[in-house]
Amino acid sequence: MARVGVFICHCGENIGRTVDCPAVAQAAAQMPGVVTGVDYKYMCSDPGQQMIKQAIKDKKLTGVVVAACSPRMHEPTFRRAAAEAGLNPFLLEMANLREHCSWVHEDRPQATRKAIDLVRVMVEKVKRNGELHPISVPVEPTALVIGGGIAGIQAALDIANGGKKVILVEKSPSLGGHMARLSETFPTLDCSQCILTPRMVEVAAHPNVTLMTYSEVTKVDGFIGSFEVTIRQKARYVDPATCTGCGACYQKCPVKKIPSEFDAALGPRTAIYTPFPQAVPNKPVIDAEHCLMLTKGKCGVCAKVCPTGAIKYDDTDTEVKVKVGAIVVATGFELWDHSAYGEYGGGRLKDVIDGFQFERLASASGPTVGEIRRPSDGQVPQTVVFIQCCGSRDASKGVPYCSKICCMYTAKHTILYRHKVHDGRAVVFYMDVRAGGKGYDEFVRRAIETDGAEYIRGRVSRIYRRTDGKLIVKGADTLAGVPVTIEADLVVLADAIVPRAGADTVAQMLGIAYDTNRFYSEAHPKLRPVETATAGIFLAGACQAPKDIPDSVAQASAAAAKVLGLFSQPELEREPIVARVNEASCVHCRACIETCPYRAIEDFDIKDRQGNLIRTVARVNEGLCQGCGTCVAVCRSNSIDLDGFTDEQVLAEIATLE
Amino acid sequence: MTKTAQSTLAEKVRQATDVDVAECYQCGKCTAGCPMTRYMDLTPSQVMRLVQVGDEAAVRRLLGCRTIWSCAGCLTCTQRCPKDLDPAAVMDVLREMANREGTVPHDLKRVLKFHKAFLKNVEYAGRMSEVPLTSLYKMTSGDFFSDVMLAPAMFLRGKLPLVPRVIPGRKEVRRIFKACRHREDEP
Amino acid sequence: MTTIGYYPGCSLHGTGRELDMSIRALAEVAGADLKEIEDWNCCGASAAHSLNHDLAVALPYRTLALAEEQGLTEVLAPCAACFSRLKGTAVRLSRSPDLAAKMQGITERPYKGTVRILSIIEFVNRLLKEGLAGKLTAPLGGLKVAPYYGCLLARGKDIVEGDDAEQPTAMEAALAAAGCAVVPWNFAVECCGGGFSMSMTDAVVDLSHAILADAEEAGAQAIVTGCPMCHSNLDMRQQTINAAGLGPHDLPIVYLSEIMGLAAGLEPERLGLNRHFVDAMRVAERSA
Amino acid sequence: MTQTQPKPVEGTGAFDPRIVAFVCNWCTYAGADLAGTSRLQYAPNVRIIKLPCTGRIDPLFILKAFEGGADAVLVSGCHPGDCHYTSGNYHARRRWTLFRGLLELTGIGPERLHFSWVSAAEGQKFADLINDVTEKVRQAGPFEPANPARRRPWK
Repeated sequence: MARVGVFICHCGENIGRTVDCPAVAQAAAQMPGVVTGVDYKYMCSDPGQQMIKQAIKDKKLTGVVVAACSPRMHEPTFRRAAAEAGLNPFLLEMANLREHCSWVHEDRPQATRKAIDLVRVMVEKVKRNGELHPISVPVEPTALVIGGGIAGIQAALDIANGGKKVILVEKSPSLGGHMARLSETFPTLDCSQCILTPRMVEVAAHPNVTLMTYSEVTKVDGFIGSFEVTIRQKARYVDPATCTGCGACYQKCPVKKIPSEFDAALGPRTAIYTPFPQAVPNKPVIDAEHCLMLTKGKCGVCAKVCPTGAIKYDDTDTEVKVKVGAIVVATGFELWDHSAYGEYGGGRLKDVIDGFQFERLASASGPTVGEIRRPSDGQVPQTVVFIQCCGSRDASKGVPYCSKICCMYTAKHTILYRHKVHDGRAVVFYMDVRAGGKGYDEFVRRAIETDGAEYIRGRVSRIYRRTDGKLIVKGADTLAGVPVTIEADLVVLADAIVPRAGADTVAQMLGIAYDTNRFYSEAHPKLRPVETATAGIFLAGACQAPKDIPDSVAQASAAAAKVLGLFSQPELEREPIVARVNEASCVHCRACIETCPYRAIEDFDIKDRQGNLIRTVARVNEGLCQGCGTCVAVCRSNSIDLDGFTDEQVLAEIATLE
Repeated sequence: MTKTAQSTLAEKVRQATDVDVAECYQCGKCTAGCPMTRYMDLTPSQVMRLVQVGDEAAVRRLLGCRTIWSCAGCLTCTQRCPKDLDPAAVMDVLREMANREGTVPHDLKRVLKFHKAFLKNVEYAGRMSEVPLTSLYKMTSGDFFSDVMLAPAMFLRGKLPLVPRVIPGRKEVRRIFKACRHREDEP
Repeated sequence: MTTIGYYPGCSLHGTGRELDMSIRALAEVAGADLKEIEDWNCCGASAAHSLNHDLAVALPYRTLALAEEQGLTEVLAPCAACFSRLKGTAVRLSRSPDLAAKMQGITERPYKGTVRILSIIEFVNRLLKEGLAGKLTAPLGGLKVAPYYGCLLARGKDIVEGDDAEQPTAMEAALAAAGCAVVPWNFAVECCGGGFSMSMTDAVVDLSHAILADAEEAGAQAIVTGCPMCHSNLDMRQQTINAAGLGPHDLPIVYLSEIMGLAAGLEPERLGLNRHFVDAMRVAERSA
Repeated sequence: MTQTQPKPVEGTGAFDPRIVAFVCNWCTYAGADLAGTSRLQYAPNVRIIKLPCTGRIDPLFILKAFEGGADAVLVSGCHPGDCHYTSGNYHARRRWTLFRGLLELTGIGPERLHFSWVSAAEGQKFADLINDVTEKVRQAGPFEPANPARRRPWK
């Protein structure tokens, strides 16, 4: 005979405001099999948990229903409490009265009625719960890090220094990501390359790190502890083993006019190239789209000049499969394409550039070796207009959110410009200056007070190019209440930060959630900021939201800590939600075996003592079964059931709704 | 949840235009793009702001301002508003209110008079004709001598038909004017 | 031979006369039958929506209802202002049954919403597709033109369809077909002062001057427009602008329909080119 | 029990449909959570039954729900390709196409059986979905099975 205890949580005001908790507790107490129904202000608090533990002992409960917030929030908390009181944790269920009821309904009677229904559903279920015992699965103590920007590098280094193996996969030919392209960094103005390149070398040389550049993850199977990952290594056409990185090949390559990705199309590169001089690995690749040998079959200069014969025109993509226990996603961001802004020239005006292009102009390693010269005619601009929130906070043409870092890098740009062009005018159009961060506001004030940047509060409505080459910028000064027109030589747009193209397909491949802006979703906005809702997959850097370098590095280290924690034991416990076959009734139709997405169901021969085959049935491999229950639904002889979600349990839940 | 407007004025504006001024974050793009600002005493973004404020002083400033009468209705503000608001429509509502309250600045009465002359003309004939319109406008506005030089030239080019255009259905048009005017007086 | 309803609008019998003439002539060569809506009334222009928002909808509503009653499914409104008012009303009616009901009450006329309003640009492009292209026997020999859309042929969400409001291109194909060279310029969608021609002449003078100046700067030999209001401000007012000491300007302002008419070999007088304030006959000389 | 009887919505005289929703734990249940944390209001007519995956749903569950007096059933899980179990929702979908037809025979119209994909990120979509389904079912009226005997009355 079941003895169920029901505990209704007010969650302070969150549930109590719209749901009559005492009434729900009373109604629950009347339900068949329920021996106690009580309500309390904060069930998750220590006294609340004590109340549950006490009741389990005193009332000899065989099942517990906690009606509170979403189980995604506190199920582990309450199940731990139950276990401490000697009750099998899987005999505790939660009814979701907050997210699914009090927060989404206003009418008190209706909400209360629904709350009672939700409790009844769980009472009927828990009465049919059986004791379950966690399944332990082995953990493969190797981590996969996707993305070789500063976040990926940091995560990889921390994990490697923690003594675990790391596979670091980078799509482009070199590590470094966006940070390698920056001139100097706010708020300290230290040189980006100087602080980054040592890290790039360190991670590449680390004994625990396997570096795979020019490679992409194409398939991810499995689950926490043992993911099976397929990685495609793009053909480099250069044998990294024999190449010495002498550079003879790209000095001689006849195809010289390809816009350099690294220089944001402000400079050219050759068909065989290393993205930038400090690239890691410092070995060139051939861009198959532009190489004459690979497209037209004639040229072959690089092969001729290569002293070590490292050029391999017949190179092909290769695939490798690896097994990892955890994954850190650090795929980063890119800039929103401002060609959607027709009023700013729709991307057709040469001297209207984006933030990265300005970084390259200001960078000593850039196409102008650090001199600010405008793209159209190479002149040094005497007036530069910087426009913030270009595409950000613009639900109409751009993205609705604030891109967070633009205020700071724009201030940095004005300082860099004024340091390089002393008599130049730096004008900034802004809506708000958001400089929350250590030394950030001081930095912006410095730009204005010391380095003489002119800040004008208002958006720009239009930019056009006069025949004399001046860019006419029509803005507003909303503080003075007047329109402002500025004749500029160069305009820098602080384009919105958006996730990498294809971020959504990567998310689908990994089975992690992403928000409406395609940024990856953390498991909990406050308490689990680096985990995803998918166990074993963690987030680092701007793929989760716009972030500056310190934030990205911090999150990367946090993700690394999570991975190291996961790797600290050889095995991990998994929820024992697995399917079971009733071998007596199984007719071996193999429907389950064919549908199982994990190939977790196998043929099993039942033999007699002499070893003669009696018959063959289906049998579930606990280690592989993930508990989706698809097999149960397809079983024609009703011979499979799913622990925790048995037909009996679900049908009982349905029955309560009558 | 039902939104509550920031002010009674804001509420009136929302009912007439579906524009919820609470959504305006004062970026100033409307002001930046407006071709008429030099003839305005409030910038378009200030107009939006004052509708947000909506207190007595704000209403007084709005209904008495030159801006609403200087709006050319070119829709540049509306086209470029990052919040998909419609400042041009807000101007329309405010003009209508100002006209009802009789708070039009003296030297801009001629804009109002032009609109009124235009509508009188249409109410009478169902269509607008240059001659009655201009004469009526000039009489009411007292602005007699502007453009007198254009008239003969227009006439010569056959652009100034002296016979006013009148349509059969003008009675019906008058009734429509009456019906709308009646609504206009509704509180 | 397609039948298209025709809503000339008030100004096409007066200030915009050559637009009316060229439209009718062009339709004739293209073999399209323009059927003027009987008893149509003024759309109310900017006056109505400045003073009475019910009237601003009721006036176009009556015309739409008449067109429907007279079995017209498509109506050409060459005047940009009329187009904007009529189509704007049609769009709002389709969105709000309440408004439709209210208007039916005011006008005592039913309207089911079956009428589609065409702008002059849509009309011309339509004719090109339906055979006009083959009849352009007298191209304009690379005449440099600045296509001017102004406000109402470029802006208005859901009113102007299938073009970029900031960098419109809807006229370019037609102009190219007519043998014109489109010059890139900056003021294609700037406002000319519109309805303020009489009541705020100084504003119109300033704005129109800036437009003329940019077109000249860009090397245009003519500005091509589809709006009678813009036309009178740029053409009729050009002397006023010069008199004000701006300029001097001497730039022909021609309607898209006039250009197409010339390219189709129609004589300039029939298109009304002789009725312009700034001599436009020189444009005609370009067509061979 | 009285609390669960269908009763007119306050104000209107319309009947208050009862909708049973079978949702997967990873996408739609989380989506419903997000609707909650975003405080999106929706009709209180739905009762969620959580399953690991839509692939777990046995057609029997749906029949039982109708037999039990539901006016409509909603099945919602992960978008194609997003399934936490890689392919469970495909199996589910394949079954539905078959099952829908069969339901017709039993007199259960398509307006009473709804399928939708709601991801963990789509709180708004979940709220809209519930309101939409509730409205459709309200239009359709209470579910009267072809053979009333098969339907047990509300307790």
